[in-house]
Formats: sequence, structure tokens, C-alpha cells
Amino acid sequence: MPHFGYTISTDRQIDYDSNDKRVAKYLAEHEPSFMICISCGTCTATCSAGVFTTFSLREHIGNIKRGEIRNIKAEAEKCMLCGKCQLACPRGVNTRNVILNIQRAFEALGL
Amino acid sequence: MTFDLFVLPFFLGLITLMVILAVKYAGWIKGFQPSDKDLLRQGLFTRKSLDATGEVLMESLLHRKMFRRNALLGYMHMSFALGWFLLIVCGNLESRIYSKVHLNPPYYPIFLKYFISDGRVLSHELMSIPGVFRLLMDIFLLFILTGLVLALIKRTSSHWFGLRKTTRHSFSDRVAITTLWLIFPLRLLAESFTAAQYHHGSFLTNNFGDLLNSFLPVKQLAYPTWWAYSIALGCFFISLPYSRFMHIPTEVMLIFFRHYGIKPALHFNHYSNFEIQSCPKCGVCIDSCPLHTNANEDGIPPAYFLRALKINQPEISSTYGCLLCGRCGEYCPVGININALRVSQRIRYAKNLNGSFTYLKPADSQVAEVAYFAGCMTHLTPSIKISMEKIFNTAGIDYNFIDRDGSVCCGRPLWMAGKEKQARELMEHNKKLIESTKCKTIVLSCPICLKIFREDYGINIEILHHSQYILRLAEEKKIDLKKTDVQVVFHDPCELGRGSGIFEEPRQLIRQMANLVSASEERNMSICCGGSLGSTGINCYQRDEVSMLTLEALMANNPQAVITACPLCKKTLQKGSPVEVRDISELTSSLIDTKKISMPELVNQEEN
Amino acid sequence: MSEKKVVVIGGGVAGLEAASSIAAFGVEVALIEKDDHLGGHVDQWDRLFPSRRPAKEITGYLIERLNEKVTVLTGTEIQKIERFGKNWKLTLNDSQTLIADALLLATGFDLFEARKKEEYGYGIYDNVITSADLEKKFSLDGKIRNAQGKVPERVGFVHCVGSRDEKVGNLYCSRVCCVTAVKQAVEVSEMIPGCEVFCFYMDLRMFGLDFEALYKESQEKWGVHFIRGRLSEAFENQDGSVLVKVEDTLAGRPLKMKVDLLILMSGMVTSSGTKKLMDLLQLETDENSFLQPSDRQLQANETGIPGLFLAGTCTSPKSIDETIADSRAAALRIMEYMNSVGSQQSAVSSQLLKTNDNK
Amino acid sequence: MNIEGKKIIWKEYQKEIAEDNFFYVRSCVRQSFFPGSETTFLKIMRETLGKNISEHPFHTTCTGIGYHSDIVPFETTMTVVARQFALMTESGYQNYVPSCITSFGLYLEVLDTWHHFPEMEKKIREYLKKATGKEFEKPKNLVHASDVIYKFRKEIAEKGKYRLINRFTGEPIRVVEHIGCHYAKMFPSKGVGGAEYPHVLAGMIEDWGGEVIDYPERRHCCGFGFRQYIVKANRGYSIACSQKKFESMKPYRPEAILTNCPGCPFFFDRWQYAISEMEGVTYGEDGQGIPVLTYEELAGLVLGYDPWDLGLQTHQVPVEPLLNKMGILYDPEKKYLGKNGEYLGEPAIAENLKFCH
Repeated sequence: MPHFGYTISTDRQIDYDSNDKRVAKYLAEHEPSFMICISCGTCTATCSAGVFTTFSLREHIGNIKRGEIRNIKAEAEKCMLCGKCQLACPRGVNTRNVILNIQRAFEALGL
Repeated sequence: MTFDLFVLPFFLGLITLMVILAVKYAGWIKGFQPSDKDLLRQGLFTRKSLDATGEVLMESLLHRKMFRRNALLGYMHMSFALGWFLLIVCGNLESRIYSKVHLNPPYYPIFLKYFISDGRVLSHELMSIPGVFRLLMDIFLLFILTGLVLALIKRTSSHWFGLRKTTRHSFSDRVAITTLWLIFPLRLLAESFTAAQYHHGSFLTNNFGDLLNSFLPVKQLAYPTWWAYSIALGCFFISLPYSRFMHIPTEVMLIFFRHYGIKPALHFNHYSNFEIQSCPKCGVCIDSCPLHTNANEDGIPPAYFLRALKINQPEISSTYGCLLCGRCGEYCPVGININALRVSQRIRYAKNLNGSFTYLKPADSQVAEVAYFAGCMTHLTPSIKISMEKIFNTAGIDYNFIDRDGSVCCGRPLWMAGKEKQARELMEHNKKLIESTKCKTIVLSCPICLKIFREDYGINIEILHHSQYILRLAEEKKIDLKKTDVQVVFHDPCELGRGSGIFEEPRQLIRQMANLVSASEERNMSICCGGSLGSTGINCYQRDEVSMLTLEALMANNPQAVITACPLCKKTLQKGSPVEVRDISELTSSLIDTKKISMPELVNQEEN
Repeated sequence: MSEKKVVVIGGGVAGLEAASSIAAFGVEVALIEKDDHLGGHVDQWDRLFPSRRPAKEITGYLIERLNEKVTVLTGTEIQKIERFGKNWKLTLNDSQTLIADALLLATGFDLFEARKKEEYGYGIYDNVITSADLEKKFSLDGKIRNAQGKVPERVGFVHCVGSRDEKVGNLYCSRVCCVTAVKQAVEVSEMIPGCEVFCFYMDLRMFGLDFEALYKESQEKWGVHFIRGRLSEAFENQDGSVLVKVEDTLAGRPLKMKVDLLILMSGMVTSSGTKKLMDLLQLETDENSFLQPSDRQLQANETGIPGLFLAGTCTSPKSIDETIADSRAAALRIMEYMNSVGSQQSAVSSQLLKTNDNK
Repeated sequence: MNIEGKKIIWKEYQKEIAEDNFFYVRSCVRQSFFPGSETTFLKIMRETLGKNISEHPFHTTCTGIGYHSDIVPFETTMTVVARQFALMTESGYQNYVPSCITSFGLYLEVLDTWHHFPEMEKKIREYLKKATGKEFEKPKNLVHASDVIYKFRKEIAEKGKYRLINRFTGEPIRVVEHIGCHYAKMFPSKGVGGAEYPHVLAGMIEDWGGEVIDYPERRHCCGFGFRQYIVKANRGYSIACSQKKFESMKPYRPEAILTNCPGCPFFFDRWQYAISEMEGVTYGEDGQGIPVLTYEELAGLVLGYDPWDLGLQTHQVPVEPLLNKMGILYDPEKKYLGKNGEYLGEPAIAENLKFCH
């Protein structure tokens, strides 16, 4: 391959149609409160792991819904399950079970 | 006559049962962890065995705990257990009168009335020794039969037995229970048919025999009925190891092991089998469970969960739905450590769910006499930590608020979710933080932290919940508390009360500040607030339902405020409580001043 | 004392409620409607948020409440309005003349013409329709098919079409589109099991008491997806489906997806009827080109012109309950006005004058 | 797709395009990118359409590239633009026709600025006067050169020798039209057909017999972007944009791409080669590229001009497949010979992009 001194940049666009939404489907079935998240970010703001890392449940839920699951498996491992987010969530999302089910989804789907 | 072919179903059934039990138990005991085997060896010939025997009598035969729960239920269980036991013991003794030998074949006493129907009736006198035995045997049989009637009633009207729900049966359960229920009516019939001819029974069998004789061909019916009786016994014995009645022998074993000091381990092991198989599926736990409203065969209460565990198929929902509040354990007549089994199952499920906390940097803190660890939940109820600081400062304590800038979780939530390995990473982190303070005492505001700190942190420092610590400060006169005439009720947090056995200290402390009224369910019977981190499988609506149950119990005596000793309980109960909910530290903090503060002011004090 | 009369212009919810409220005082009312039926926009709608009651329940009730004091003139347009002493003289399209003591404009709104958002391709892409088009599908047979006759597997709702958009000159929020979108999303989900429904929104304005509950239901029970981001453009794929481009602003990344049906939540704009009356009466408008009442808080139904009143969505976007409340308020103001005027002078003939020759 | 809907929009976006007497202003880069195009435009105007069109030897850049790269201040740009207008005024013309889309957009921007801020126009007049002694009139009619071809597209079709019809199948040739971003995206009302559904090139394709391809990424930029292409490190963005468009148009099997901007055809042409070399992907038929043409080149082909006189040999993606389909006669031997008959040299054969000679 000739070297032109540049490469073709990858697209930042989320291609919903071709993304893998199986994890989202798994979560909607196994922890339906996953669907009622309104992305307010309270969980992320109070997160114990978020103090030390970029871990954001709000962001991860959104990304899973869009099928953007590249880094989700590793991210979910950062959660301490401390439950602050669950206590803070204004919608009653069962946040800790969302995390566990993200992990279970990856296990079940062999991802 | 000492033998007839019809004894074979019974005899073979009995031998089969003995062999199965021996093989099973031997296998399980062989698989015990070495430390547990040591305990078993060391305890075997000590007083512990005697104590265990006593407990077997009290629980397995008399069903003392069942009686406490509901007299009818206790009587039902006792009639079967004790009645049958007495029937066997007494029957054995009786048989010796006739056989004149010490060791009869096992079927001989069981079918004695058949074997002695050759006219060898020793005495017709009621007050003779054989007469007394005959009387006793009829009494015991009647005793069991009354229990049987109750059992039949219980299937349809379980509420009379203090149960709102009763358990459903598996197939082997159904075989076992059907044959069990047939055994005693068949015995009654067989003995009565025979007694109608020979009058070697007592008030029950003789008279019943006569009655039957008046319209039935008892001579022709007697022999087949003995066959039926033997077959029922045989079938029951063979189905026993595969049914809920396995609990009868297993519970006895469990009682002994428990007396030797064997405890359930974190992971499933062979000892777990004894716990699992000891469940009689009596269903007492179902009503104790605050989540019983959604109980079904896949449900959360132990009776269901253990049944699923026996066949190794518990649902994720029942495994993780449980609040781990431990209330069922207080009810369980067998004393099965259900929380431990539930966590073991969670560990199984979470085997491949990783965690990685490499992002945590080593922590250290300043040296102080007392380290205060607020915990995650307390950071969401800031008035508790502010109150604690006020208390520390008022008492002039050299303390260090080690997680002032946010906590690293204590690890208990991960532990309860079956991620014990990951929990240990966090525990290590916090341990180092605590050790760096070189403190003598660590004070915790959150009972969830308290539980794991005390049980699994393995640190050699005094660990106190703030309710204990504040009481100590008050007793040492380091703080002065004002007494108000407000009526308050105390809500026992699960991890503080049942979990850590701390029931009295918070009450003593509260009594110094307010009038404590009781709740309808309290101390070890208190209900979870609904917020428990032990459950991940239930939704917010189910949690609300639990809260409402709890609040109903708390409001029994019209308190003006609910006092609790857990940030999570406080936050959870606040949602639906008709009265103010305060943590015990907040109550203390508001009454620590010289000025007497009345309840309205207390109530009006804003958080933060 | 001769009988007083009020002319209400507009036979939608606002006009109907005002007419019956005024008539309830025993005052004669003429209700003028340009269409040949009463009920306005609401009558064209299938079901209403948040309870999803049939729209006809509302219009049916309002029409039923019109008593014998109300003369309904449908299919009637106004040619001319003049002052006639202290009264109003209206010339209608059939040359009929009406004299009124007071005039109430309840001329309502028009739906924003979705074609103006060219990038969404309404009128060009076969599967881009408006919320009103969808309601028609609901009323027709409740069978939702796209232009290719296919049962949609994915449906998108675009919020704020023609609202909060400097590019079309409408800076305001039309109030009802957000909750309508959620209502329709629920209905589509209900009608087409398994259909994925997406709402593309900038802000969700769930201001009404039960709106938030409907929103939650849409997520919890029906699995409706919400993507925060305004649609930048739509395009038709070869198979007729619509490719939409939007930024998922919560992910901070652009997103594209295919939908089988795209529904544009057209907002409210000043109606052509209102504009016509603005010309006839030389009325002022606000910066959003709605009619400007004397004071939006204190005199929301007054114009500063004696005997001329406003009600309903001709002054601003309103929901049905707000419109009804506004109309009742207007009725009260009109009655106050007529009482005060009546005590000073006797009105000119207030009968329905028929000056044409019974054509 | 409902074409009637588009027609409603096209009707709304029509603009005045002068009949005759044009002042033509060349692009900075087109003469090197596609050297035959501007000459062809003048030839068509003068010889085929018989129009009076003039250009001035002293005209300069409009500063667009510098302006959009943030290195030329707007005041400078406006003064330079004012000078171009002065050249037009001095030459006695009122109808200004830039060849470049960037310039066209910039002139519109300057005129719009002066419209909203008359004091700015006054100031710029002063600057120009001080700097050059020149004065100017604003153009009476400012349109892009493609607008002029659009206006006379039917006349060209009538006088043309060839049509966009595949002579082997009789089917219309499928052509993608790509409009320069600055043509109408900044001032939609100044583009024929508006910004969303521009008609300027589509109208030519339709009237010259072809079929317009409308594909999802039609609106997307070619990727030139002054700071994207010019800075080598950013070229990845530039090529990614073109690639996105190729991927989107590929299912429609386009047989040519028609453009009206200096940069777009250049990048569509060269990037097809670069992508094929980097990723082995091609977008035309049978491993070939999609021929890319400027509107002048296409008009020239329609009118029967010699392809090599139009400069089509300078394209990276060979245009022969299109010529063959249209039935245009050409001498392959003369492809790489200059006007004077001298050999020009030819590009190396690409590894993945198929060349046909």
C-alpha cells in the first residue's frame, strides 16, 4: 500500500442500523427499568467509581441503547455496586441490576 | 408367626432408605472441608452431642419453634413427628412382650397386631402391662390421625395455621405425602379389621373394628389391608430421600453438626447439602418474607428458593431478588442459614462477572484516636455526617473523618451480589486507609459497612456503629443529652439488628432523649425498610411495597417520629412516612445542646 | 331594553366554549365558522393526550352545550367589519349583515406547513408525514402502513417542527407537540407490536400534570426510545425508507438510522383566518405573529378596542384545557363589558338583520 | 420520491440570470485542476451561444482560500472583492460571473454584509479608493457560471451532438450531481432550486438526457474543507468525507459525477484513486472508478467537443467508459498528446483502480 502520509479517518457517526443492539435487548428484557432512564446524569454525578474514573452509567446506558458497546464490558467492571446511584435516580431505575445485567449480557452473548 | 410375605414392601423400602441415606450422608461428610471434619471429630464424644440430642427432641419431635409460631401448626407437625416416634418406640417395647426376645426384625413391631392374631393375647386386662401398651398404641395412633386431619385442612385453609400461603409439591413430594397420609389410616384399618376378630386392640381399634364389622366382611379385608399398609410404608421410604421428607433425617444431622460448630462457607460445599436438604418446606418463611406478595414457585422466599436449589435450578430473579434482610431466618424452625446459601448461589452466578478496581490509588490518612467512616449511603444523607461531626466535636474526640471526600465502597454490596473476590479488592483498599490512621476505634454510620467490617475485614481494631459509640459517649458523660417528651419508634436496620445483633444500644440511647414506643414488628422481627442493597432483582415499586409494610408496623403506636440508625433506611422510609424519619445521630445532634429542644423545632430543622 | 348580541368568530373549541358560556347568560350569540362543520382542529384529531380519550368526546360535548340562544353560521366568511356606533357591523360572504355588541375572535391556529422544513422532505419523501396525517390514519382504520404498504418496523417522531426554530421564523414553543408525540408513539407501539419507536427531541416539555406519567409509560410499557437531538436532515433510501441524521447530543456524537415512517410534529402558527381578521380590524401582533392581547397576564382576552375580545389559540399556542379556560375567561370579560355598556346606553338594533333578499 | 414536491421547491427558488454581457472571473485553482474547463466555458458562451463575455487580465484571487483559512481579515477580503467589482465597472459590465463556488459564496457574503451594514460598504469604498484610486458599482446580476449554463441548458441540448443516453442500452445515463457547499448552503435563495434540492446541475442532466441520482449523502461536503485538505495531517478527514459519499452513492450504480465547484471534482477524482490504493475499494463498474466531470466538460461533450481539447486526459479516473456509452468518438492515441502534438506523459497505472485505454 502506498504511503500517502495520511489515513482515512474513521467516522464518529453512530450507525444505528448496523450496530449491535443485542445487549440493549437483553437489558430491556432482564431489567426493564433500563428503558426509563432519562439521561439526567444524577447517577454519574454521585458515582463512587466516577470519582476516580470516567465511568458514567448515564453515558453507558445511552451507548448500549445505540448499540455502541465497544468499551462497555470493561467499563461495567469499574462499578462498586455501592448503590448511591440507585438512591439518587429520580426515575427509579434499578441501576445496580442494570450493571449486573450488562455483565450478564456480555457473558450470555459471548461478547 | 413372625413373618408374612406382605412385610416385604415395608422391609425392602426401609433397607433401601437406609442404604440411600447412608450413601448420601457418607458422601457429603466425606466431602467436608478438613476444618469441618476436625470439628466433627472433636465434638462427637462431648457434651455437644448431648445438647444436640436435646435440641433434636425439642425441635424435631416437639417442634417447639413451630408451636411458638402457631399452636395449630406446631401441633400438626408434632403429632406426626412425636406420634410416630412414640409409636415406634412403644411398638418396639410392646413387641418384646410377645416375642420374648430383645431384637425383633424391624417389621415385627410394625405389624405386631397381625403377628399376634394367632390368639397369643396375653391379657385382656386393661391395667395389665400388655393392656397399657395396647392403650398407648391406640392413643398415639389417634394422636397422629388428628394431625393428619389438620394437615388436610391446612391444604385448603392455611390461614388457620398462621400461614397466608402454603407450598406446592413436586412429583416426588406428592408421592411421599400421599403415601404418608395413607400410612396411618391404613394402619388404623388393618389393626381394626384384625382387632374386630381378636379384640387385641384398645379403645380405638377394637371399637372401630366392631363398627366396621357390622357392615364389612372384615375377615376378608384384613389381610389385603395389611398388604396395603406395608406398601404405603415401603413407597414412603423409597420416595423419602427424593422428597421434602428428606428433611426429617437430615435436620437431625444438621442439628448435630451445628452443635459441633460447623458453619456454612461462602461457597457451596458438601455441608451446604445438609442445610439445603433440611428444609421441610413448611412454608413458615413465606409469610415472614416482605416480598411474599409476589411469591410463586420461582419466588424469593426460602421454601421456594431451597426447593429450586435442591434441583440446582434457582432462577436469577429469586436468587438476586431477595433483600437478604434475614427475617426468614428468624422464623425458620430448622434454623437454615438461608442468606449464606443465597450468597453462595450468587457467587455461582457471578463467576464470570468481573470487576476491576485498579484505578484506586493507595490511600492513607492522618493519625487519630478514632476513625470515622461515613460510607457511601451517608454521603447522600449529609445531615448524618454533619451530626456525627458535631457529636465528635462536642465530646472533644480526636477523630479523623477518613472518607470525607467520598467513600470507596466497603465491599458489602459486591459481596452480597456474589462478587466476593471484587469486594476483597475494595476491602483491602479501605483496610489500608484505616490502618494508616493508627486508630483505636473505628466508628461507622452505615450498618451495611458495619457488617462487613466486623465479619470479614479482619482488622484488629474496635469497630462500632455510631449508635453504640454515641451511647458510650453519653454514658461516659462526654456529651449531655436532653430528654424530650416526644414519642418515637425505632426502626431496626437489618444489618444492624439481625445482621450484627445490635438491638439494645440504640434503644438505650433513644430512651435518654425521647419516649420510645414499640412497633408491631421489631427487634429481630423488624421488617426491612425496602431499600436493602442485598437485592438487585426487585424494582422500585416492589421496594415501595416493602416500605409500606414496614411503616405500617412502625406506626402501630402512633409515634411522632421514626428513628433509625442507617442512612439507607432513613432515606428509604422518608419517601412514604407520614412522620419525620431521623437517624439516631441526627436526633442526638439536635438534643446535644444545653437548650431543650421540642419536637416541632426538631422536625423543622432543615437538613444540611 | 333590547336584546344584546355577541358574535363569536371561529367554531373550534375556543369558539364553542365561549358561545355556550355567553349564551348561558341569556345573551344571543352568533357563532361564525368558515368551514362547513364545527369543532375545528380537534374534530380532525383521533384521540387526545394524555388520557387518549376520543377527540369527538370534547367537540361533541361542546356542540351539545350550545343552546337556542346560539345561532350557528357555518360555511360563513366575513367580508367586512365596521364600527357601528358602539357596536360592530359585520358583512358576511352572503351579504348578510350582523350587528353585534361585542365581538370575540376565536380564530385558532393553523398547523405549521411542514413543507417549509425542506430538509425533512415533506411532500417529497413518501414516508415523511405529519402528526395530523398520522391522526387521520388513526381515525381511518387504525392500520398503520407506510407508502409501500409495509407495516413499519421503525417509526420516528420529530419534535419541534416549525417551533423553536429561527430558520422558519417561529421562536416559540407550540406546547402540545411534545406530549402529542409521546401519545402517538404509544399508540403506534400499541398498534404495531414490536415496532421500534423513536422520538427525536430538543427538550421534552411535559408540563401537564399527567404528561410525565405518559412519558414514563411510553418508555416503561412500550419501550419508546428518546434521542435528544434535532433532526438535521432526512433522506429517502432506495427502498423508500427514510434515513435520518441527528446528533445524539447526550452521546455527543452524530447518529444516522433508517425509519420506515417519519412523523413531523407540526407546531402551531397563526391561522389564515386570524391573519384575515388582523387585516380587517388592523390588529397588532406580537413578535410571533399571534394576536397581541392588552396584557398577557392581566388582560389576556382584551384588545384595548372596546367590544373586541380574543380567546384561544389565536393569541398563543394552547392545549385544549387551557383553551377552554381561556374561552370562559373571555366570556366573563364580555359579559362585564356588556353590562357596563348597557347601563350607559341602549344598543342599536341587536337583532339578526337579514338584509339580503333570501337568496 | 415525489418529484412534484421537488418542483414546488424549485419554483420557489428561481433567480434572475442575465441574458448577455457577462464579466467572467476565473478561479485560482481550476486552471490547474481541470485546465480545459474555463476555456470551454468561454468557448461555449462565445461560439455556441453567441454571448458577449469578457474577462480582465488583472483580476486576482477573491482571497477565499485565505479568508476561510483564517489568515486574511474580512476587511482585506472585502477590499479585494471591491477591486474585482471595480475591474468589472471599468470594463463596462454589470453581470458578474465567477467561475469558482468559493468566490461566488464570498461575493454573496460581502454583498450581504454591505446590505446589512452600509457603513461597511462606505468604508471599503474609501479603502479601495485610497489603495488603488478605483471606484466601483455593485454587480447588477451576480450568478455563478454554472447558473449561466443552467439557463442555456436547453439551447445547448438543442445544438448538442450527444446526449446522456447509453447507446448500448438506450437507457439514460445515471449521473450524480454534486453542488459546491458555498453555492447555496450559505444563501439558499441565491441557488437555483435552493440549498436542499438544488436544481442547477440536476436541470442540466435532465435536459441533456441523463437520469439524476439522488442518494442519502447528497448534501454532504466533498471533504475539501480549506483547513482539511490544505493541512496534510488533516487529509484523513477530507478523504473520509469523499468516501462517505462514494459509499452512499454506490448502490445507485452511478456512471458519472457532475460538479460545479473547483475542489469537489478534483477530490472526487483523486480520492477515488487514493482510496483504491489504500483500501482496494473502487466505486464504478467492474473495478473502475466513476468518471467525474465539471459542468463545462459535460456541456463540451454534449456539444461534441474533442474530449482531449476539454482536458479530460488530466483526470485520474479515466472517462473513456462514459465517452463510449455516450458514443463520443475520440482518438485514444492522442490522449496524452498536447496541443502542439508533444507527448505529455501519463500517470502510472494504479494497482487497484482499473484503467481502460
